Amino acid sequence: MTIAETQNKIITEFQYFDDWMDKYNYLIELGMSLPVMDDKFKIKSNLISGCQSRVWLHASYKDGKIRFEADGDAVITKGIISMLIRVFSGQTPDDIINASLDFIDQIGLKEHLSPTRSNGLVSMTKQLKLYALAFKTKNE
Amino acid sequence: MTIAETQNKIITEFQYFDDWMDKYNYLIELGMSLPVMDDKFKIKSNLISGCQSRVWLHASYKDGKIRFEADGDAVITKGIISMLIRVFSGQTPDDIINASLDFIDQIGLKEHLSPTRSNGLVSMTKQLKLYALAFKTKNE
Amino acid sequence: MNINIENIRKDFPILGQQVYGKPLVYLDNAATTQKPKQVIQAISDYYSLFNSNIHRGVHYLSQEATQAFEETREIIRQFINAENKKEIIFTKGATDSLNIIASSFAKSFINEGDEIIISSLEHHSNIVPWQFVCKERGAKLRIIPLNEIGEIDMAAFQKLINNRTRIVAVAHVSNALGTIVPVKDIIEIAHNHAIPVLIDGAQAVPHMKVDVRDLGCDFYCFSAHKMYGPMGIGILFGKEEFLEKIPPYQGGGEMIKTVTFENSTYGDLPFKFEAGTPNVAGVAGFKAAIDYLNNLGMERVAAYESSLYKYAVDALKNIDGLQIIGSGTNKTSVISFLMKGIHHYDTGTILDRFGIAVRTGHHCAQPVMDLFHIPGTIRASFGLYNTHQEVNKLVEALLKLKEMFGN
Amino acid sequence: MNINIENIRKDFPILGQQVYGKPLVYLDNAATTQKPKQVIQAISDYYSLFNSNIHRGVHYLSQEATQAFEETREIIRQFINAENKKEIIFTKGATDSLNIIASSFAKSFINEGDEIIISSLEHHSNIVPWQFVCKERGAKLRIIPLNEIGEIDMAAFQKLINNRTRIVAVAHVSNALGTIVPVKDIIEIAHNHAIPVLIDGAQAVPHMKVDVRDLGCDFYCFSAHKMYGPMGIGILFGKEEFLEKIPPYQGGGEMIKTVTFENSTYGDLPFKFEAGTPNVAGVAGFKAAIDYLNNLGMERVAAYESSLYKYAVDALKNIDGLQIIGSGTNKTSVISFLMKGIHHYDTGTILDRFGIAVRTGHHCAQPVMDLFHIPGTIRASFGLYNTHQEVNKLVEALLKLKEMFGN
Ligand SMILES: Cc1ncc(COP(=O)(O)O)c(C=O)c1O
Ligand SMILES: Cc1ncc(COP(=O)(O)O)c(C=O)c1O
Repeated sequence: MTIAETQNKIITEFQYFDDWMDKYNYLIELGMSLPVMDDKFKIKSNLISGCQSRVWLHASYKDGKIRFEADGDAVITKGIISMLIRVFSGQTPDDIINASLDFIDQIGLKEHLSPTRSNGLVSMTKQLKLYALAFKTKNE
Repeated sequence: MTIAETQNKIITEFQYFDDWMDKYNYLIELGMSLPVMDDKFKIKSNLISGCQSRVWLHASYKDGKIRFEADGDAVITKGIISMLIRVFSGQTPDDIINASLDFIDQIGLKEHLSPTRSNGLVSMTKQLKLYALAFKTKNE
Repeated sequence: MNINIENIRKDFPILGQQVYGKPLVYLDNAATTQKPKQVIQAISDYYSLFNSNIHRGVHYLSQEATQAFEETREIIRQFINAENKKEIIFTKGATDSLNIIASSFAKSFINEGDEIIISSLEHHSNIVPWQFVCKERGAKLRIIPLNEIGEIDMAAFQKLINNRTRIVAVAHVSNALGTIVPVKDIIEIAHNHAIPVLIDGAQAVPHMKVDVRDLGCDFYCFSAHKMYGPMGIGILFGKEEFLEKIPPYQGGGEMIKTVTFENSTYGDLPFKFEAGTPNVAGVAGFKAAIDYLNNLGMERVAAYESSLYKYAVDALKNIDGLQIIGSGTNKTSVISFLMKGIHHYDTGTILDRFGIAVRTGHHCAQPVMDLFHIPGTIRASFGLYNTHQEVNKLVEALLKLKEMFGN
Repeated sequence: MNINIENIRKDFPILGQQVYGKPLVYLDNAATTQKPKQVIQAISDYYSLFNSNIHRGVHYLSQEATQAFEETREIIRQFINAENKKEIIFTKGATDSLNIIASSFAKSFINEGDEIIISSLEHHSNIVPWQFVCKERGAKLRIIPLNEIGEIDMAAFQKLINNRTRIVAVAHVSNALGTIVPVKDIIEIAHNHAIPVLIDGAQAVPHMKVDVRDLGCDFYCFSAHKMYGPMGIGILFGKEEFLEKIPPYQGGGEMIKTVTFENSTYGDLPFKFEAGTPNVAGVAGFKAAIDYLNNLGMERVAAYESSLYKYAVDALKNIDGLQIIGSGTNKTSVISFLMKGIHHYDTGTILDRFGIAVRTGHHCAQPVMDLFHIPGTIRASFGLYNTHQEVNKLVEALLKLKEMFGN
């Protein structure tokens, strides 16, 4: 599935929720079911800075595709990052770099888009794209 | 003449002036005709502090009465102080200490009553009364 | 006579705001308080009617602005019962006040090997300036420990005092826990050893009658924005004898008497510590805030808040899995807590969606968090416009949160 | 397209004020400017709709306030064309900015025997902080002299530079005389010797387009209140490389990364220099002021003001016995003058009664006064809302003054 397709799928899923509380319940569910990360990846260099709770993001590269793994202290943050991983994991560096991320707005979680939010989507997305850029550069 | 009588006299005189410009013309006249002070009194200890122009005030004591002399750089300031001297010079320390100074307000020069005005009447009056207090204490 | 909370709330325009379609429940008062319309109006009026640079101005506006400015100094003197207007310095805020004292006091009184005592529950603004001083002057920072319920250990404090102690600097009320520190006892003990005491009153002045002469403290610092006044303005109270002895902090306009390139002489108190064009509009707004508090009466404010606080503590304690951090008995206006098994950030996020504004994190008091071995807390902090109904809303939201997280 | 002065004046509520029954003629703009209703409204709106403490807040209001705050930083970066938002530090005002740089720069770069160059026409705020530094660190203050018409002596400046010179700090525009200093030349000369340059732009930014990258200066300081913005807020621009190398100035909340009693680490730029709760309302008002200026366009503001200035200089020159102090040709917005045989304080008093607000005295630039052997001047300073008609009123009042004093 392409990045755009996954985003559309998520948007459709969220259309079933009537109110914010259902959405957040779903986020919490996603966060709680995010696979636990191996402790060896929970290192300082994988920490996303500027977050009030700790978020680790690890990336590996195989056959031209990037695989992301993440973990964190706060469940809602994990829920959001689990959606990001669903969208981006298994994609090529180029596709990741060029992707737009409008699904967050469309599923009604706009408040998390604020660049000033301490656990900002913005810094997570930036980190994802930085990984993509790094792998791209390394493999060119 | 008592302090109150002189004040009343000044108030009456100012009643003849129709507008502020006439009043200030009179103040300027008073300032210009203030007798020049002997240079030996133009010393630092006679300077009234907190003024934007320099104002010297000197006091002498004879037969239970205080005589004031003053000089300054700015003419309007000298005009005001000349009225103060007219009111206070030749009076006893007690009378000076107890005097109220409402004539300034009544002759329409209220703006000079502001404690924040750099060439404030307030600091001049305070200095006059301090002299009176000093002479009173010395002679008791 | 009681406080009429309905009328008070009408004075604060922001309290009518909606957040995500829900009425705002503002419980972040320890960070900053909301402003009554009287304060907002005072600032607008200042700029629309009197705005001018003050002191030394010969013209009408400057006279009016100067008078208003100096009258406010007197009103603040009365508010904290200082002896003399000269002892009231306008600063940018509590952090500015604390830095001024740390820096200028150190230059006169702190040398290599000297010691400075602070407590474990200080806000960063009463820690970091002293760390600067220690580094620059080779002095040592000594820390009064807390007991397990977050109170100052007075016995340990007494043991820390020695003949190298030069100053004691402690908060009046902890911003992280709400603990009221027995500053009067601390001052008495320090003064028995002839050691001056600075009190960081940022979290006390909004909530209780503070009398610096009764306390006997040598310095007292606070911010207008935490007591319903504007941002960008604060107070440094210092005893005249100390302010005379220490050097000015910043150089510039207003604070000098004469300037030549060879030498400058400094102005009298309080101007010596007020370099540059002051925030006259901020001072005008601050006056309106103090008038507002005086009108209500600090005793009545304190009484109302303390009944609300008691109600809130009791209500929160009833929530299963909610743990209040810092269980001292003498507390005010701040409740720091954790929800078992739920990260404080998640809690804050969900409360926000319910329209409830709380703060989460370390609250600029990392050492307190370290003490309790936690990364942060959820902090609900109250002001004079909060209601019992708002406490109920907080409780309901927390119960919903527990449901959502399956706890 | 020209400026529509009638419309502009309607934006400034205070300009409708009467003083002693006469319409206010405000010619004290170098001390502080008046505020358009857009600025006053922005402050009210901030307090009525968004007020909150910023950064690290999880709740809605805090998000909104933080966003507005950081957006303003970007708008100011653009306004002075700095390279990076990180280089824009919010301070209390120009005096605060100058003290921050003097103190922090000195700690990294100034040692015993080093030299600091300033000029003879500096405001006290760019003299006294350097005197503090010299005293504390055993450095020497070197002064660029002025020629007899009040301009910087560039040849003398070049001779002052030597291998002990650590920084050059000069005003962009003199507040006492209105002289525009050739800062670009000064910066080039200093940089040829690898010496950094600080520009005190308090009197420049309101009157001309300033481009810090084009100038090449290393630091640039100014105040919001002198450019139609609120009091209590100012800017320190510093090149990233320098701001990274110098230590923070104040310690407290906001400026730290981690705090333990043993050691604290500091936040990234720009926060490293922004200790304590910032003046968010002031920043909101400042944004409205910059928007206002951008809307008019700084080039148009400069063009209008320069035609008004020329008109005023010509008109005043025609008054017999009026002496303009500082007769350099490259000047802006400030006219300092004396009336033959009439004390400046008397002049100010009478002008005040005519409703004309000017400043009298040394204008926080005593060394300039010493140079001209005068105790002070009368200073008329112009803003974008002043009119040719107001200049005429000033001239009429001065002629009346001469009559009154029989000159
Ligand atoms: C106890 C305490 N001290 C000092 C401060 C610093 O106040 P400000 O940020 O207004 O300078 C605060 C507020 O954050 C505080 O709670
Ligand atoms: C040239 C110059 N520098 C610095 C300052 C200081 O500005 P502020 O008083 O706003 O700190 C002023 C204003 O008085 C000034 O004119």
